[in-house]
Amino acid sequence: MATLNNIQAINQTLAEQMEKDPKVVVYGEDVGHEGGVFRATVGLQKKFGSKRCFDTPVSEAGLVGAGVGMAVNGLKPVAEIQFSGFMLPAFNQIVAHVSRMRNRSRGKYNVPMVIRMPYGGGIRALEHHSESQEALFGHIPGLKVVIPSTPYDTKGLLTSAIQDPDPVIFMEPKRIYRAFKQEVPDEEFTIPIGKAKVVKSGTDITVVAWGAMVREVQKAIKTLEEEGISVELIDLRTISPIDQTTIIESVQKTGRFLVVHEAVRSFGPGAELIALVNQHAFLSLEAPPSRLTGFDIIVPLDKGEHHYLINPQRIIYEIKKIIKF
Amino acid sequence: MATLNNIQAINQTLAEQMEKDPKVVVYGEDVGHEGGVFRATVGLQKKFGSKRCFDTPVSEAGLVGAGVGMAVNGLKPVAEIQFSGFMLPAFNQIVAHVSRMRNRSRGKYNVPMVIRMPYGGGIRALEHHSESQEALFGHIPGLKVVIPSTPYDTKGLLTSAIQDPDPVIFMEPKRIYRAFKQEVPDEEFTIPIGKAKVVKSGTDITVVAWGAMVREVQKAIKTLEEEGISVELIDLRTISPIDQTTIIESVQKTGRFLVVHEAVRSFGPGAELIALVNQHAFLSLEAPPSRLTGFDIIVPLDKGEHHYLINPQRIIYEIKKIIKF
Amino acid sequence: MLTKKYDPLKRKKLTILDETGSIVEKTLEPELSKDKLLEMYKVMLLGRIADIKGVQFQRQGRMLTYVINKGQEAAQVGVAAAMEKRDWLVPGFREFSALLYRGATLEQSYLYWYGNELGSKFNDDVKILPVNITIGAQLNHAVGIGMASDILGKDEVVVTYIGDGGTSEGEFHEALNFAAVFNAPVVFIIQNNHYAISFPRSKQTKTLTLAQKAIAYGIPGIQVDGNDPLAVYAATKEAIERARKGDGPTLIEAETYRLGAHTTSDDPTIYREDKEVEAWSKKDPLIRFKTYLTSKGYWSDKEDEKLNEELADYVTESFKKVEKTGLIPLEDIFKYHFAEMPPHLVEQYEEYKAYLQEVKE
Amino acid sequence: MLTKKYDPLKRKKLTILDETGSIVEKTLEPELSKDKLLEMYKVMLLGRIADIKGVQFQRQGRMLTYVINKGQEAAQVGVAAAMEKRDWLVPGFREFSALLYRGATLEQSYLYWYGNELGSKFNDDVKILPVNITIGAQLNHAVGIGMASDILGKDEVVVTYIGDGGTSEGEFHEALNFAAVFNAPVVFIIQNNHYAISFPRSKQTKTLTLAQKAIAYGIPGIQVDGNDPLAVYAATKEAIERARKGDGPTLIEAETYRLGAHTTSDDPTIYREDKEVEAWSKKDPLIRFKTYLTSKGYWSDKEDEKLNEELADYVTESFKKVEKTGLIPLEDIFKYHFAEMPPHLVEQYEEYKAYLQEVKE
Ligand SMILES: Cc1ncc(C[n+]2csc(CCOP(=O)(O)OP(=O)(O)O)c2C)c(N)n1
Ligand SMILES: Cc1ncc(C[n+]2csc(CCOP(=O)(O)OP(=O)(O)O)c2C)c(N)n1
Ligand SMILES: [Mg+2]
Ligand SMILES: [Mg+2]
Repeated sequence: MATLNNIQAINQTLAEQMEKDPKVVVYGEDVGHEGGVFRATVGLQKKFGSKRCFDTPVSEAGLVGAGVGMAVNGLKPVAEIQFSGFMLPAFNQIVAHVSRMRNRSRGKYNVPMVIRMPYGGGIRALEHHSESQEALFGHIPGLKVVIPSTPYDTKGLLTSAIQDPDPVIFMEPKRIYRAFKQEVPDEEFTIPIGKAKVVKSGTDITVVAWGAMVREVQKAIKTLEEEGISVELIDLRTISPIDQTTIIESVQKTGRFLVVHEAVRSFGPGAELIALVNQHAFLSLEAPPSRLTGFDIIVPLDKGEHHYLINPQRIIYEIKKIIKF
Repeated sequence: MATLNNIQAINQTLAEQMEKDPKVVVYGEDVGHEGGVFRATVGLQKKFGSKRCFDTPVSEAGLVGAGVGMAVNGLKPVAEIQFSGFMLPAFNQIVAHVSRMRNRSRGKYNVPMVIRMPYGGGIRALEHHSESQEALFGHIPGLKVVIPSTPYDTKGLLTSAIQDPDPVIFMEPKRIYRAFKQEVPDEEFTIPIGKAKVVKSGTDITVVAWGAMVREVQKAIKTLEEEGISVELIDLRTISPIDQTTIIESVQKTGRFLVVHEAVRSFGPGAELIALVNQHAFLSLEAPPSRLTGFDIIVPLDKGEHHYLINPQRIIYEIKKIIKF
Repeated sequence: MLTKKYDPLKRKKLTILDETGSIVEKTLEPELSKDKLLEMYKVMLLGRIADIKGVQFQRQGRMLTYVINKGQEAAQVGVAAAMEKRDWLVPGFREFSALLYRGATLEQSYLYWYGNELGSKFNDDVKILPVNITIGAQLNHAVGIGMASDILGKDEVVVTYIGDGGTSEGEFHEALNFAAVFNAPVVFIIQNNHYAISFPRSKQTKTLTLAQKAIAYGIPGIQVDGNDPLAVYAATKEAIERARKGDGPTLIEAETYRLGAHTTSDDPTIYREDKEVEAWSKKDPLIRFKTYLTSKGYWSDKEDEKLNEELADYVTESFKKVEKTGLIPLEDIFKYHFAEMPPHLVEQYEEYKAYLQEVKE
Repeated sequence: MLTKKYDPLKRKKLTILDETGSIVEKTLEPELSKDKLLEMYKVMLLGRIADIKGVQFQRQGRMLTYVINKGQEAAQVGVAAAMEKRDWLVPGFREFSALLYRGATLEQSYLYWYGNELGSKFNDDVKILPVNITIGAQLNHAVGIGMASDILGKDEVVVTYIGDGGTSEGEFHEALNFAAVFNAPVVFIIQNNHYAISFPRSKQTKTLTLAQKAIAYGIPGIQVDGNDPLAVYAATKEAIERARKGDGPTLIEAETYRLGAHTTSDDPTIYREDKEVEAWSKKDPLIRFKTYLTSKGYWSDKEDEKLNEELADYVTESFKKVEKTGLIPLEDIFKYHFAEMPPHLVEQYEEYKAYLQEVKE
């Protein structure tokens, strides 16, 4: 068992799946020769040749659209969008085609494609390099949306995504690409898409988070537990479809709910979770289900970004407010 | 005072604003010579010349992107996207530029642009002609999103949108373009963006709707009132920013809440309203705030669309369920 | 090579069979068997009749918005006839006759415009992608199919369509560049029917031809008389052969004319003169093709009359079958979004069924 | 007309001042005053020094990701020098020296890469759009500015930039077509620096030149030696004059080379040979321009040494000022989204202030 960071876990998983299934192709801007701007695909072109791992022109609609065609004609395309902000030129392909080909053709064609994209803030980047767009994808019928938070999950979820018969948007929290390492089995394993994980059980409040936010909540929990507040932390893992059962059971137990996300607040992913909690656990609620989120603003450039980012202190503050309600 | 349908109200408003302000230009695919596929811009090119009202190539990113430039250089562009489904190729321009120029340039440049687009189902149309994408726009910082439900509101809101110093996505419920007429003042008037309207006051439940759904709720109310259920109906009018005050005050009074929308459910506009109701009126709630929405599916072609569309009967059914909770 | 000889920058356009039905480029006349030629003619005629009747059905309130093809049959069948069974067709939305020639049934084609997704589920061995409405996107699908053909070592060629208006979309550019860069076996057909709804070709772009846009991608481009089934056939054939040999994509502009409205919702009198339509009516591909077949002794007026009647009946019967399909079963609008229906969709489906049950009672 | 004489399809490329610093096209040598030439040189040198120091600052952890311009100064200053005060510059992200020449202050330019939006708020009379990161989108902004200039009867011309990689984006196509169709007064400059991060120009597209893409839009296109400030100037000047006269857009490919990394995050040794960089170093625009100025008697090594020192000090001082700006005030990250802050933003701002207040206590 090797100790890997998130980027290494991605690289290992891609190599493993390419080895196993000759239909898997990995491609995108700078993905081939260079091995990706984040080095997620390093070595793959050398190992599998440039038909299986290749560079594309700077052309997001082109590369996603071509993925639809490759999938229809028997391949399993794993495309990389360099930063999630640059999926916008491909949004038409994703929304109008990737997600729709199966329904449009009543099952004759499907698009078992994975679109990987680093997302989220905290790396002191330029404009368009820090956004969290999971809610945009969650609102599109026909897409699955997955976000891992650890190297182990990255491998298990990415394996599932590649093997899934439907399109998966695989969003990678770039801020923790290299933040920490974890033991990851060398052999193939899967983590089911559509299932959340109870990271830590607790009794006073249910906190749902994903991606880089999971660690921030974990840090907050350390302090809170010392003060006698018991938090149940759920890592959502799959943004769409949401694992209602795990969340609802937890809220029925704790009576309190907080969702923490980096995405902007309005019409964001937190709203959906709150609506579900209302629908299924209304009578258990002891305080308003709440959200701690990015502000409804454009993620600021570095000299203002610290205000936007959610830190453990704010999570503690918010949880205490809810407990006190 | 003339009696106008929605399309006529749009046409009159555009003519009035073009007359008043030489900086207003109206353009889009088939908008000039033909007067638009829905005839919203009929006569404008003749009256104001082809510099003020013109056709563009089939090129949505081009026409929205050019709008950003026109706005920066002193014009007030009013662009038409033929159907809201075809804004997807322009999504990068809308999300990354229309909404951001002011913040990016710290106020040096702004984009007082209006992007009009017919949206929603119920006209038995082809694929991509029936979607409701307001939540996608609502999630984008820097955009205002407006949806009128009557000819009177259309004029008042479109006038405000054109005069607004910021970009406005103006979504027109195409299903009721010609469904009914209403008296609309001949002279200019405005309806403020960001304010909802209490269409009918009531005591048992607050229902929020917009666009074509307002009429469906009104029809349902007729039946419900006969049965002694008193509904307060709020027409949201502006999807973003949401008028929290009007909604919260109403829910504090009625204790019950339903949002009715055509958009798909998950990560949809209803979730945001429910989250706000939780946040601000939790202690007033007598039943879980609920939503009656499109299913999480691609709007079916005609022979299946009737299942997707929300009718008064379903609204009645849903309201009764909430009252009985 | 036709693409060398007919250089769009030199204002050359390929015509083999002119509007009078005479062969004007004897050396280029494709060697097609009688059977093949008659098959082409029959599908063109079927397309024509189905199209005219489609509009009638719509006027009678029996069909929804219908996209009209009249006049563009050669630009469709000429292409489809040049394809092999193993090749793929990736259409836009105005390729009715091409779909028929490639194996879509008339019922399926009608069913789609009738408002049922099943109309896009072609038979198993029919390699046609569903009609695509979002202009431009289909071209990248075609490129991807071609890339997969190459990666997987198959020798399938992909033929894809776009309109004159569609050439202005960004995806047109991305697809052609991709195809060229990856040397994908793709043939791009621009059906230049002179209008994008109301907007004329002459205003859509400033170039003299659409074919010359090939130069921006370093690939061959050619303009052909799109109402000449033989020219369309010959240019496509050459392009497909080139693609199959591994020599990459080609751009073909088939210059034709939409004799009808844009769709049944459109009123073309707003934006074009009757005169123009009349002039183009004289270039009707069916007339010239029939003349050609007759002059070759392959066809007669009598046979034509009979075929017209047969096809008219067939079309009427097919549409009746379509009408019998009725509404889409509730389950179908839910169950094709994923291989397996996820819990939230099951929940919505069940809740709605419960509602239907309750209101029925 | 240069665009006629230097036809990219005939593999013609415009060079006036070659890499040895000699004039090779005497008749085309632009008549520029000593002052103007020296101004151009000074800004090029300032750009060069600021660029080298920018990378150093980044290495010292004092600046964020920085986009490197070394070697591309002629393709930037040659263009900017051909513009009039009333003209607009719409940049991508690698036009540091063009921005400086057009009136962005060095402090502003640095401030942007330092991570502060104020770096995009140029002075009132400076018509530059903010740096644009989403490749391709800026071109349509430029077209719109040009259309507005036309509609409002102004005579402003717009100059906009894109990279070789950027030519593959759909918006490149849409913008060029729009500009041509609306005859907008826009000059498109492709800074072909041979790489899109790691991806070489030769693979980006199959055409021999990028300039020939103009043919797809029916507009003039020309390839120029992008390290020759005089060629860049002359081609831009002609294009601007054409645009100003109402004769529409031009596409100019300035062939240059990025001597540094893509950004400070990039390691170019992965994808290119040192040899290649060395070969291009010999074509350095600064060297040849200095030789030219010296041979004209306008400049000397001594003056050059002095200027180098002065500029180095100026750059260091400017960056110190930038560093003094510190963090962005909280209010600023909220208040520029709309002319007036809507209630929900006020709420979020106030809530956060309350939190900050509380945790401080
Ligand atoms: C992306 C997109 N934008 C706009 C439309 C609306 N629309 C439908 S057909 C059409 C004109 C298409 O013209 P052309 O490409 O010449 O094809 P034709 O209809 O003539 O076959 C337009 C603008 C669309 N379907 N898709
Ligand atoms: C729409 C979009 N896609 C991808 C990127 C990521 N990216 C940044 S620079 C770059 C390469 C650009 O190459 P080129 O256009 O040649 O410009 P250069 O960097 O050489 O100046 C890429 C792919 C981006 N900024 N925007
Ligand atoms: Mg057309
Ligand atoms: Mg480059």
